[in-house]
Amino acid sequence: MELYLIIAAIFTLAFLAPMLHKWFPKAIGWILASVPAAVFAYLIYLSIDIGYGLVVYESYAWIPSLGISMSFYLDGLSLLFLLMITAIGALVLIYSGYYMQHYSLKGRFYFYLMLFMGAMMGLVLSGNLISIFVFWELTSISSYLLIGFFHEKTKSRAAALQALLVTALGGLALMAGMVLINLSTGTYEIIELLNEREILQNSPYYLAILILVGLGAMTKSAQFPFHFWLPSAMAGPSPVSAFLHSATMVKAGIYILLRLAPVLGGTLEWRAGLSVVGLVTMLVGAYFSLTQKDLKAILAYSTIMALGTLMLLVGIDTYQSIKAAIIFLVVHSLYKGALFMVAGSIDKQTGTRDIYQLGGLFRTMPYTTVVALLALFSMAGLPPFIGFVGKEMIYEAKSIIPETGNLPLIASIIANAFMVAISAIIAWHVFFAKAGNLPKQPKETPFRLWVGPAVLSALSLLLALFPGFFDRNIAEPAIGAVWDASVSLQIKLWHGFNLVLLYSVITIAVGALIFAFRKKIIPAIQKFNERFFAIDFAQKFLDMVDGFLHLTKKKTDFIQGGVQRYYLMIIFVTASALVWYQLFYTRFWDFNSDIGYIPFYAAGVAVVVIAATVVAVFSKSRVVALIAMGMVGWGLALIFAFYGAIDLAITQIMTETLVLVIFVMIIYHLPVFKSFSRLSTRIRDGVIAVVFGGFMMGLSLKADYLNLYPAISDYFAQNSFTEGHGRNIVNVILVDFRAMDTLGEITVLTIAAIGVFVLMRMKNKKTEELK
Amino acid sequence: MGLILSILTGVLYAAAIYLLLRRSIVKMILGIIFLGNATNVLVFVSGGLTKASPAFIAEGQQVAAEHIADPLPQALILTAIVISFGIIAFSLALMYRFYKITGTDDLDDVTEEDEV
Amino acid sequence: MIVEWIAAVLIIAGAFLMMIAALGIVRFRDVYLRLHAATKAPSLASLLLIAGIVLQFFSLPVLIKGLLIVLFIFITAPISSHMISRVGHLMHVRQDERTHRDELPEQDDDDQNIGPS
Amino acid sequence: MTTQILRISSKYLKPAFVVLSLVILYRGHNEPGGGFISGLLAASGYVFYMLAWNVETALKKMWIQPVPLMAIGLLLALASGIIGVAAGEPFMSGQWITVLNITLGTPLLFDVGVYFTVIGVMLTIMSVILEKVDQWD
Amino acid sequence: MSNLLLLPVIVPLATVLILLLAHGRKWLQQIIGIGGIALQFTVAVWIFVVVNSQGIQVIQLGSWPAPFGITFVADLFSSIMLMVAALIGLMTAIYAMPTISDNRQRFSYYPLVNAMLMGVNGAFLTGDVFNLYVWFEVMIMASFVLLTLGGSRQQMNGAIKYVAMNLVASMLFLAGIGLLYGQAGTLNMADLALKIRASDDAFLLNSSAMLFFVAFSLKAALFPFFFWLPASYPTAPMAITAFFSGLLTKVGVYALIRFFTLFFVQNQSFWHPLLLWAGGITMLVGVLTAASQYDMRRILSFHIISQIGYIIMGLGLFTVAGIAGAIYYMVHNIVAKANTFLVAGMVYKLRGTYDLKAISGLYKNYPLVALLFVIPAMGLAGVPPFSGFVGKLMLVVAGFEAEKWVITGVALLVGLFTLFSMVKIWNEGFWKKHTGNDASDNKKLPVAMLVPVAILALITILLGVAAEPVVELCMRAAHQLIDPSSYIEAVLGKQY
Amino acid sequence: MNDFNIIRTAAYIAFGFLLLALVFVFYRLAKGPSLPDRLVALDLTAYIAIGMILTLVFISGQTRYIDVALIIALIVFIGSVAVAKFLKRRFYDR
Repeated sequence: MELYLIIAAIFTLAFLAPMLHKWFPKAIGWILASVPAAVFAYLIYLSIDIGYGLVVYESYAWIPSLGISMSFYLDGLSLLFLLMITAIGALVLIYSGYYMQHYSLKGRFYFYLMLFMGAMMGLVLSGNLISIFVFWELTSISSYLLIGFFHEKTKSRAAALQALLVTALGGLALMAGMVLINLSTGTYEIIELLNEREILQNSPYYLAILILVGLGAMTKSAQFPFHFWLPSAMAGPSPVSAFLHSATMVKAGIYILLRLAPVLGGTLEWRAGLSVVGLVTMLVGAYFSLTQKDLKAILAYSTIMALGTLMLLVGIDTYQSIKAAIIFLVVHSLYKGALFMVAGSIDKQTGTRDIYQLGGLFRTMPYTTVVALLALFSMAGLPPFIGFVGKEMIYEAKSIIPETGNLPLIASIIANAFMVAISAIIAWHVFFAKAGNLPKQPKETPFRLWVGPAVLSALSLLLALFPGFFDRNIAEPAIGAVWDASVSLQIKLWHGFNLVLLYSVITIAVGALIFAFRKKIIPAIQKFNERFFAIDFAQKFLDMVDGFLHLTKKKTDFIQGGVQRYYLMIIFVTASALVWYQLFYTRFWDFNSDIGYIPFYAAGVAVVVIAATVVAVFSKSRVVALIAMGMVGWGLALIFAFYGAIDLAITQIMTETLVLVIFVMIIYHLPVFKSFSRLSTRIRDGVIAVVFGGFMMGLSLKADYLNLYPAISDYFAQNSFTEGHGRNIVNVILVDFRAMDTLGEITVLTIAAIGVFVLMRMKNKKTEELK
Repeated sequence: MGLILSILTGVLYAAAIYLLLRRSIVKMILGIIFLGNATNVLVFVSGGLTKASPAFIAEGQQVAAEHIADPLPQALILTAIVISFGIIAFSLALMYRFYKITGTDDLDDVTEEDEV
Repeated sequence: MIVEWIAAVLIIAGAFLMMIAALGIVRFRDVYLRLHAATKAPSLASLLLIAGIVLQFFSLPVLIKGLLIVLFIFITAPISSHMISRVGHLMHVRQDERTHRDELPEQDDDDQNIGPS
Repeated sequence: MTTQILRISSKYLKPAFVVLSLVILYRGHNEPGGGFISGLLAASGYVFYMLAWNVETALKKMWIQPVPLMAIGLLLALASGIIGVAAGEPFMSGQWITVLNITLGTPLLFDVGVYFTVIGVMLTIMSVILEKVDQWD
Repeated sequence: MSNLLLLPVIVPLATVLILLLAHGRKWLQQIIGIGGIALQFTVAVWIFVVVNSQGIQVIQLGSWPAPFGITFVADLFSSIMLMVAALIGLMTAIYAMPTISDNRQRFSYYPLVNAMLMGVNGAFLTGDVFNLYVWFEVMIMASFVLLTLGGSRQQMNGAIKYVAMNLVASMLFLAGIGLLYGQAGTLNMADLALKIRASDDAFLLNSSAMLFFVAFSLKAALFPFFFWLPASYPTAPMAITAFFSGLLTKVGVYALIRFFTLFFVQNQSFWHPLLLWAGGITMLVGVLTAASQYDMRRILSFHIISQIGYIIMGLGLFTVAGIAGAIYYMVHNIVAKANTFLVAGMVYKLRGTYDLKAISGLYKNYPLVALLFVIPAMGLAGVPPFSGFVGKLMLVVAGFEAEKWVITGVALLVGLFTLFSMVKIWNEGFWKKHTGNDASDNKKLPVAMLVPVAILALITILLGVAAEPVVELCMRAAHQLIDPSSYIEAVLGKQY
Repeated sequence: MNDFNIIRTAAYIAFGFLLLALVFVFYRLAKGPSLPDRLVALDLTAYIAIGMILTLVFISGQTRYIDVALIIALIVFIGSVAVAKFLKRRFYDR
């Protein structure tokens, strides 16, 4: 079984998509959908074996020196996700085949969509933490490209950037977490990790791993306080929302947690952390969804609520809760995918997504209405839909956790009641209430637009009514993969009269009440929001980015101010500081004050040179400075000569004279010195100069102190004549022992000559850039 | 008196730094020249100051006498002098060009934000 | 021995002359006078020093080198002093009031290429 | 500014510089001197000539123009190294022959290369810089 | 004892000479110049193959035994760098054909590029401290000339800063050499390694080590010595900037790695925290300043700085994994960074400006350019499966293994900011609605511009996708660096 | 080497004079007042340098130093000529 072929097929298709689109512009949706559909069928076939506990594992070496391989691991959990991805993916592709017809650059859209699908499938199939991460990042990038599909709108670009930054931040945390896992256990392979639970949980890094992996999951799965990117991401086309933001990308965070639950889970930290995050997210999502007007925004917030619920369930970490999580995962994917597609259709047909503007669509768009209502029922958790089953299970799971009492349960009931109310509001306002002024006169959508949601809604119903195959072959192995115990699951619509049923009834009742009094409640909430929750997270984030840019700009202008003197000043100050620090650190203050043989005439010349230096520095006239500089040069030549460096002295004199000539001939063209600096500036520069000069003096004093070994120059003295045939040792060194230096040196001279030549001869053109 | 060459090194460095920090490009290049000189002296001093004869092998002898100046630092400084000569010639030409193009010799007048 | 003594006298005399020249350019009152001091005396001083060297370390190369040095100094020193005095004059560097004659009043005719531009 | 004194003296000093530079180049391996010093010396002769006359005249007096001179010098230096390779030893290994009691070898050739390069470099730099000064006159 | 090691220096020198003699004819210059670099690349690959199969190669120039003459040494690290340098030289030279002005191509561009490569190659190969200085000077001299050719005010401004700061660095380098020779009495790196490792007093060499550190930090543009880089790089034509971005700072980094693994190992508790701090602050400052810019070239220039920080971090960790990561990252960064600059040059060719506020609509009208930008940009941002990801991963793993939490965290965070600035370029320049006329917006880019970019992009992908051989190579190179006994033995012979 | 070496002693004395000369010259260089004055000072510095090198020959007994003097004698005047040429130009420029 070659699992990589599945992903390879999708990716190949992705790269072919632009071309296919060119050749078959009409049928592109169907063509592209055929491959995920085929994969779906194949997976269903596989699921028969998986249902009997088969696990497929394949590994291909990628970077073995780092312990990284591309390995694929198919168990129940992966299978469940794969099925959802391929099913919804195929439907979305069919849907977008029509939906996207009139947009430009569709070829690239399909490319990105297929890329995303491949990445997502890779993510759930990967059996190596690093390859999970690779696909994880790929989903971030491709979702960025998809969300920003309408890239000429500023809002879309901002939304895409937001989504990318948030998820990339999480990605980095995830990467750090994975590296830490490897550090603790020595492996990246999931299959090996499953046996390392003890080691990992006793590792000193456990908490860090948990936080980092959790951060990754939270950003990807839009958990509070990173939830804001999801509503913004609605700026993308509807098929994208239907695909990415219902079943696939936003569930990736949940997936990674479920995947690692057998290894990381079960501790107090795990439970507490995830539950709190999930609970808050759930409430936030539910609460904010009520006040939205935009249909897609409502769906986005309700998605956040659902994701919060999932996180909470994972966090509760009991058999019941995992079971509930898996079921609710499927439930939510089905109805949310359908609803997003419906929202897209409505938007397309009417030109608006404002639910209070819409209305009466059941007349003009009957198929769509039916489909949407089915999905909404599932969302509201009414029987006989699988949504009801999911909710029942959630209540069941939450009612039996010992530590936290009833808090999760109550919160959950409130949140679900909101969902009921929202479903009702959507159903009423969009399809039945009186319509406002619609930009376009609605008419029924073509088959391709409603078949997708219809299939999903139908599945919502069918899975609840005929759960056999789903239970046995898909849900059970998935739960089994997370909760390591033999599982037997029976999805039942009817549990008998019990507490859970009562909770459901309460939920629906409260929801109905909210719906009934919506005219009063919603404005009240809005007012409340304006007063107390006047935080637009998305805006805050953008403000933060702006503020960050502003700050860095300011800082850049400060650091990279453009004035060379300050650059040099910082360099000298830092260099001095570093050297002084080093001197201090090395504890080496005792300089050698007697550094050797200095005859009085050398000292005398040195004094004059010092004086001439001072004149050169402080003279007001350029020529005086130059003459003083010449004197310094000759003085140094004399000092060299006094210590027996004859060639050096000659060279020094010659170059000094010629530099003087060149210098004089160049300043010919320049204006005279003006006195530029203020006294305080000069004093400051003087202090810097003295500090720098001071340590250089110190270093020169130290130089003679440490002599590790006799110098290598004895060899030159010995061999210069016998081997090098020269009596002038310095010259022999230059042309023979170290001739390579000299070769480089004359090369430098040649280049310098070319440079001078070009600089002096070049015409004074304004700009010489690329043509 | 033994300190004097070290002090010379320090003074040359200080002068170089001070000149480099001036606004006039001419002074900056003077600073570069001084920096080169200062470094040469530093290398020379660190090579060891001994009372020694020049590094030559006398006529009729195969190897050098006992006390000769260390020839290697001399060769190094010689190379360095030549290299800095090339660099200084180049910087002077650059100075010319700078003035021709910008019309100023004040380095503060020209910053990175300048767009033509 | 006597050679050493003569050489010693020659060096000291040369060095002394050099010092006198330097004293000259400190004490004299204007550029033109100082140029006298700076050109003539050092030429003689180096001649003396070289004579000392040739006496002390007599050999053919030393003699030739010594002669060359003297020759070069005698050729180049006038060139530079000529240029300096010329430029001083052109720049109207102040003459001492006790100088009686200025043989090149304002005009600069042996210079064909340059005119005030 | 040029004067008759400068012009006449430059006529005689230039050959003196060149001859002396050749002497110093030849002795360089045994006495103070060498390729760089002698190259600078020869170049100084021409520089003085440029100062006294002008760049054009000085360059006309040269057999080889500065830029090719640089290239030739570098080529000689490189060739001296490659001779060692041709002899089957590492690059720049000295190869010596004694002709009429004079020892010649690749390091000397290298020195000659340096000599030419330095003259070429100096004169390239000086000619373009003094050109501008000539233009002012 | 193979003269092969000399070829990377001799080939460009000979090319320069021929080019000097053949100046004036553009096509001749192009053929000889590019041919010379191609030959260098071949030589570099050859050297790499030899080193890889036969171990460290050494040549004693002039047959003088090791510590006395000059030694050229090629270990794995140098030979990798040689190859990458020649590759970048080749690509940018091809790219230059249609982009650099005719006048420049006729006279100065090709000789200077070759001369600079000569310096770079010499610096990678030499085993002698002073010789390294000489090659540095060859390199920066050529870069001075390349950079200052041009007439705008901004260019002059950049040139002056570049020249001044690099000269300061050179002089500090030279001072360091002087002190080092005065104290240790030798200049040969292997000999130094041997002597310093054997001495108890070696920590007293800290002062000269500090001078080297400052000098190389200036060359490598570490914080706070980086100012010359953003001031000067954006002013040159893109072929030159890309060439510089690939090589100049990297030679500084190379020297840092060479010095601080081979012989300045005497006082590790002092140096490694310093290096880590320097690396961390550098990457943070570089990336933060990049984020605020709106000029493509400046964004990319500031990025160079931040990426240098990564490499220095690898050095500061001083483990095999860390140094291997640093080497890998360096290779990746040279390729990807040069490539982004080349793409920026394309953008300039299409839009006539580098200002992101004025650039728009590239995504719609030039999908190929968009694709070519995305690959190196994502590579730089460390997005898998491109090369940057592997580099970042190696460094992060090394950092965590060494338990240096803060710096590793900073490194991760910097990856996010890098992504941000790359996306900023994308958002502004590529995605924004085209302000001009769409219909006429279909310029053709010359093949000579596309080919190098595409090849470099391919390498970026291959470095990531087929990372194993490279990673394994970097590991071996790092082993050689951490344990220099094979290096010392190769240079000094058996007797030591 | 005996204690009292006459040549050496003489050379030391000569050095004393030369240093004194250098100080005088330096005074003129620093003081000015006109540029040609300073140029004269520079010129004389060169001669003093020649003198010092020649005196060094006596102290060290190495005749090789004469070469340095030779080169100085040959080359320094170029500097003076160049500066003078510059000053002329500058002056006319006003």
